[in-house]
Formats: sequence, C-alpha cells, structure tokens
Amino acid sequence: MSSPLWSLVKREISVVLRSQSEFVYPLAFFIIVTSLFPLAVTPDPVQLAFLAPGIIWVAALLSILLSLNGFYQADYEEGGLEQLLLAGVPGSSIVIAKSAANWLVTGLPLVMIAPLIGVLFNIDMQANWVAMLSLLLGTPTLCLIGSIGMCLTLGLRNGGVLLTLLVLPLFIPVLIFGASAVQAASIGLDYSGQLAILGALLILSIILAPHAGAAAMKISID
Amino acid sequence: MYFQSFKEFIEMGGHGFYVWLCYGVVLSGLVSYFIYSKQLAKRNQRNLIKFYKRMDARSQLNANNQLNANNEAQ
Amino acid sequence: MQQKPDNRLKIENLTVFRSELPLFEPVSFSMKAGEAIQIKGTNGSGKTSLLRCLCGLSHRHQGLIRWNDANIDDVKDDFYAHLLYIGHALGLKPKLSIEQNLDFYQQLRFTQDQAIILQALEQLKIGAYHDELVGNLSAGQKRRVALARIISEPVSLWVLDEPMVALDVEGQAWLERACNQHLADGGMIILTSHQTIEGINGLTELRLNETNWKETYLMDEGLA
Amino acid sequence: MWTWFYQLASPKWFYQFSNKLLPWFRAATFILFAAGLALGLLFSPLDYQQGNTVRILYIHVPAAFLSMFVYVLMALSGGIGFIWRIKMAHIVSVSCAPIGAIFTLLALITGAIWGKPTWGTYWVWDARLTSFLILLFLYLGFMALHNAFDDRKTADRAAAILALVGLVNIPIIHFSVEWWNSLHQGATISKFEKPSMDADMLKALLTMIVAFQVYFVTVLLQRVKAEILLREKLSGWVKKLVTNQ
Repeated sequence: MSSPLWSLVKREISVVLRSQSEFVYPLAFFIIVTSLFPLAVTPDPVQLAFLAPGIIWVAALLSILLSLNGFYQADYEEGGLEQLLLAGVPGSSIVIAKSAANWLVTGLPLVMIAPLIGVLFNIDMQANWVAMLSLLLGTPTLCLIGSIGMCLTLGLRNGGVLLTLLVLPLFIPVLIFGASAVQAASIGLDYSGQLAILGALLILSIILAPHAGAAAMKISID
Repeated sequence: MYFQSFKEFIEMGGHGFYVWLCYGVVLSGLVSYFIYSKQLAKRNQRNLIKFYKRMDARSQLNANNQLNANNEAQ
Repeated sequence: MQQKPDNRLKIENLTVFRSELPLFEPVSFSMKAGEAIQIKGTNGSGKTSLLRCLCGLSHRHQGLIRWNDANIDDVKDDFYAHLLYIGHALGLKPKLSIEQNLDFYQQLRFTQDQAIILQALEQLKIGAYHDELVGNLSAGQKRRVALARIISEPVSLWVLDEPMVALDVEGQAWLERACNQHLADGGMIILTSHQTIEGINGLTELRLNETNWKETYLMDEGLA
Repeated sequence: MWTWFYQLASPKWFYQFSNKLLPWFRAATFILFAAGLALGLLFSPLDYQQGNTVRILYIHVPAAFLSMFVYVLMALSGGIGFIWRIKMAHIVSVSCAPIGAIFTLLALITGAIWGKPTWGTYWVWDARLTSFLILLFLYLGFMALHNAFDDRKTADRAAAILALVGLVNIPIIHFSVEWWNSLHQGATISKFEKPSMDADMLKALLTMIVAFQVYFVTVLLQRVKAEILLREKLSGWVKKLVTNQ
C-alpha cells in the first residue's frame, strides 16, 4: 500500500480532474487576461516586451488565487474535510496534499504555457526560460500561502472577496522577485539572486504554511 | 522660539499649507478616535441592558412553558 | 468483528456554547459496550453541536468527554480508530463512484476489503449502482451510501446525526436491524432523531433542555 | 509576580485595573501632546534643506513607528491567546487592530502630504509609503476576518493565526519592497537620511513618540474595557455593573 499522503494527493487530483473546470478555467483565465493587455495598453512590441514580466506574473498570481476555492470549499461543505480529520489524518498533511494537487493541476500548466505567452509578448528565449523557472519556483509558494487564507475563510459567506484581501498582500514578495527575475533576464542582467530568493521563500512556506493552514482548518471546522 | 511673528508661524516659510494640513489631519483623527473609544464602553452598557431584558424575558417564558408541561403531565 | 468490550465513553457536565451562550443544561451520561443513546431536543437545541463536540471536531463546550477515562484529545488516535461519525454533510465526493468513495474511507483506516463494500451495498439495495457517480444519486440513495460505511468499516462507536432523514421505510428498517446487530456484537451507538425509534433494543433517551438563563449568572468569574 | 500575572489575565480584575489607570493616562496624553506640539512647532529649528516641512516629521515618524509597534503587539498577544487560550490576550489583540490601522492611515496621509513639497507630487511609490500601504491592507484583512465570524472565540483564534502569518511576512515584505525600490528608484531625495539630527529636533521627536505611545495605551484601555463588557456579559459582575446604574 502506498503512503497515505500520496494516496491523498492522488485522490485530490482525480477528483479535480473529473470536473475539468478546476483544470481548464485558471489556464483560460491566464491566457485571456494576458491577451487583454495588448488591447488595453499598446500593441507596440518593444513596450509589450517591457511590460511582459509584470503581466505574466500578475496573471499567474490571479489564476492561482482563482483556483484555490475548488480545492477546499466543496470538500469542506460536503463534509470530506471533517471525515479526513476524524480518520486521524493530520491537518498539515491535508494542506500539503491539497497544495501539491493544486500546484500540479493549476501551477504546472501555467509554467508550461508561460513561454507561449512570452512569445506573444515578444520576449527573447533567455527571458522566456527564466519566466518558466521563476514560475516553477514561485507558484508553489503562492499555492501554499493561498491555502492558509483559504482555510481561514472556509466557512464564511463572502469568503472569496475576503480571501483576496487576506492573501494578496502576502503574495507581494513572490510577485516582486518573480517579475524582477524575468525583467533582469530580458535586459541581460544577472537573475540568479531573484531565483535564489524565490527558492528560499518556497522552502520557508513549505515549512510554515502547512502548520498555519492546519490550525486555520481546525478553527474553520470547529 | 524660531518664529519672529505669528504671521511667520502660520506661513511656515511658504509651506504652511502642508504643515498645518498634516497637523490638522493627525490631531483631528486622534482626538475623534479618542472620543469614540471613550464612548464605546458606555454604548455597550446600554446595549447590554437591552440584552439582559431580552434574555430574562426568554428564560421566564421557558420556565412557564416547562411548568405548564409538568402540570399537564401530572 | 473485532471488539474491545471494555471501551467506555463518559460525558460529565457537558454543555455547548453558541455565540457565548450555553445551548442546553449540562448533561452527563456514560456508556459501555452494547448500549445505545438517542439524543432528543427541539430544533436549535444543540444536538448536532453536541455530537461534533463528542467527536472532537468542535471545542465549543465546557465539561468532560472521556474515552476509557482519558480526555479524547489526549487519546485521539485510539478514539478515532473506534469512531465512525456520519453528520449532515455526508462526506461523499460527487465526482467519485460509490465504490471509490467507500474504498477511500477504508484506505484511511488502512484496510481494503472490496467484498464487504459490495455486501453492504447489496444489503442497502444499491449494489447494482456500485460504479455510479455519487453526484447522480438521490438524497435518500446518498444517505444509504454514507450509512453503508457502518458495515464497510467495522468500528465500535457509531455517532449518527439524524440517520433516518431521507430514508424510506425499508431503509429505516435496515438501519434498525443493523443497529441491533451492532449492539449485540458489543458496539455503542449515539444518534439524534426527531422521531421516536422503536426498533432499536434498549435505546435510552437523553433530552436536551434549554438553559435556565438566570442560573448562568452564578458562574461569576466568567466562562472558561 | 505570578499572582499578578494571573490577575492580569482575569477580565474582571483588568477592567477595574484599567478604570484606575485611565484618568492618569488621559492626563499624561494631554500633557505630553501639549509639550510635543510646542517643541515641534515652536522650539525646533528649520531643516536647511526642507525648511519648515521638516515639522511634519514630528507626527509622521511617531505614527509610522506606532503602526508597526502595534502590529507586533497585536500579533504577539494574539499568539499568546492562541497558544495558552488566555481570553485577555485575545481581547488586547483584537482591540489593537483598529488603532493600528488608524496610525498606519495617518502615517500614509502625512507621508503623502509631505511628499508634495519634497517630491512635487503627493504619491511616489517609494519603499516607505508602499510598505505602509501593504501594512494597512494587513490590518484591514485582520479586522475583516475577525468581523466575518459569528462566534467571537472562533474569530479570535482565526485572526490570531492571520496576525502571526503577517508577522512572519512583514520583514519579508519590507525587505522585498526596499529591494524593489532600490532597483527602480531614480534620484528621489530620502526624507530621513540625515547625517546628524539637531538636539532640539531630537527632543521634539522623542517627546512626540512618547506622547503617541501614551495615547495608544489610553485608547487601547478604553477599547479593552468596552470589549470586556461585551464578552463577559454572562458574568454576574458585568450584569451587576450594568444594571445597577
């Protein structure tokens, strides 16, 4: 028998993939939002290349924010979360499993599709490569931080709006370093420092977020 | 004292508007919040009086209902 | 079925709070193998809240909940290994099939026994649907799937919140038979229900009475 | 020592204690503000670069300092309440939030007004203003989350977690914003880089900081008193206190 954590991740993914919306909507959102910018700002390739890092990162951040709900809310309302806790599964394992599933289903496709957006925005190969790398390091952090906010707002009526208020300020460091890594790469500067910090933030959130999320989940179920 | 006259004090070397605006905003903000928080306890006390009345009435009703139920049972 | 006949659940002076107000007058009871309790009370009297506190899901209570003479939070693993709670939210994934749902809960208890799942579904007359998605079932059928867990996960303490709701006469009769069998095997059952249940042997009633408000002032130094 | 600590955690005792303290703190607030305003507006010199606008410093810096100090206090007391389940700690934590938000707002407003004569525009995305804007969001999030729950105890515990997560994040946010600013900053003048501060200026600034702090304690005690009444409404002493008036 495989480890309980992995079976939990597998279950989360299989549940989410069956409804497709969790998988497709954030991705579609990402593509549509990024394609609005040339229409709203300018189609000029030079300016678009300058704006691209920020646009890609803001859109990715919002897609992740949008995807969080699907992994927690239904499970909470259907009573699945409380059954997991009653089965003695530690809350932190639940948060890790859900974040892992969330990232595999939402974050990873974003990473894969980012170069395509990069091409649309006229940024060069090197910057495209860094955009992928920075998203690869940054999006899991966003999923983990988002899970804390999600667990805090589980049982609340206007949870969605509140989640945005709680979580976006905490996303700011990831946004700053992620976008700046891409920007640095696009003008030929060193970007390793930004990526290193993104990695450090990821490690920190892997250590801390599951515990905070678990505590929050228990309070929401209480 | 760094000002020669009251006019100079108000003008603040041409920056009077910004300096006085800042002090005005901060002081009025602090004073009004001070007054608000001072009244808060009083307001809560008034609300609590209503709360106690409501709860007493409710438990009176419950006691009566239970009494009636007991009488009927006998 | 493996039962530890010496398991005991003991409740002392338990009351549950909602918005800082005690919901009912403190209750005490204890139960051992082969006993069943029905908790009764009007709507909003705190039946569901009481059950959630009993399971350690909620901590909005005052008083003691003891499993084999230890606080349930201190012996969580042992307590949960013996506990099956089925609440209003049934804990079923609509996107998974009946069998997958039941199988997952078995896995969480580190067992895997497909035969017993099918047998439970057969008893409940939904065996033919075992590969149907739960989302396509009616409310009564969903309730049956959730209740199938009392067969597919043999544990000693059942905590059932309104298990009769949405069940037809046949389903209720099945549940009563299952409860009697469980009690005969030395299990324990706590359930809530509006209706009077006559089919379960030796079912004791516990009524929740609303707090007498004036007495709460006696707790002078605050609550908790 | 320990008995005092336990008493502090008892709402009834705290209520009576703060009733005794409050008149003194109110008087001290008044005196300190009078002194601070006189020192700042009348008895401190001009700055050779900024002229009289430097007087904004005497209210901007204390507000900014307090806004961070209050957040730390809010998060720590929330954490103490969460871990040891002390009701008084939660009450203090929850009462801190609106006061801290007001200090943050005042720091932002004064910073923006100060920006006009210094930078020629009210808002510049400089590191300090941006950090305080984010801090304001954190405060608003805390208050919104606490408001969203029906049950006060649940709200306390959820908000405490958020405050602690915020406490871990604030240094990271601050660092990242500073770094981001240094990357994009052209040649804006920093308002605070002073080789040395005149003794009179320092005196005025310190007086103002103390005044703000005493003001904070006063307002906090007033809020805590109101909060205790609400939460202890089931205790006999509150009913006696309220109905015997």
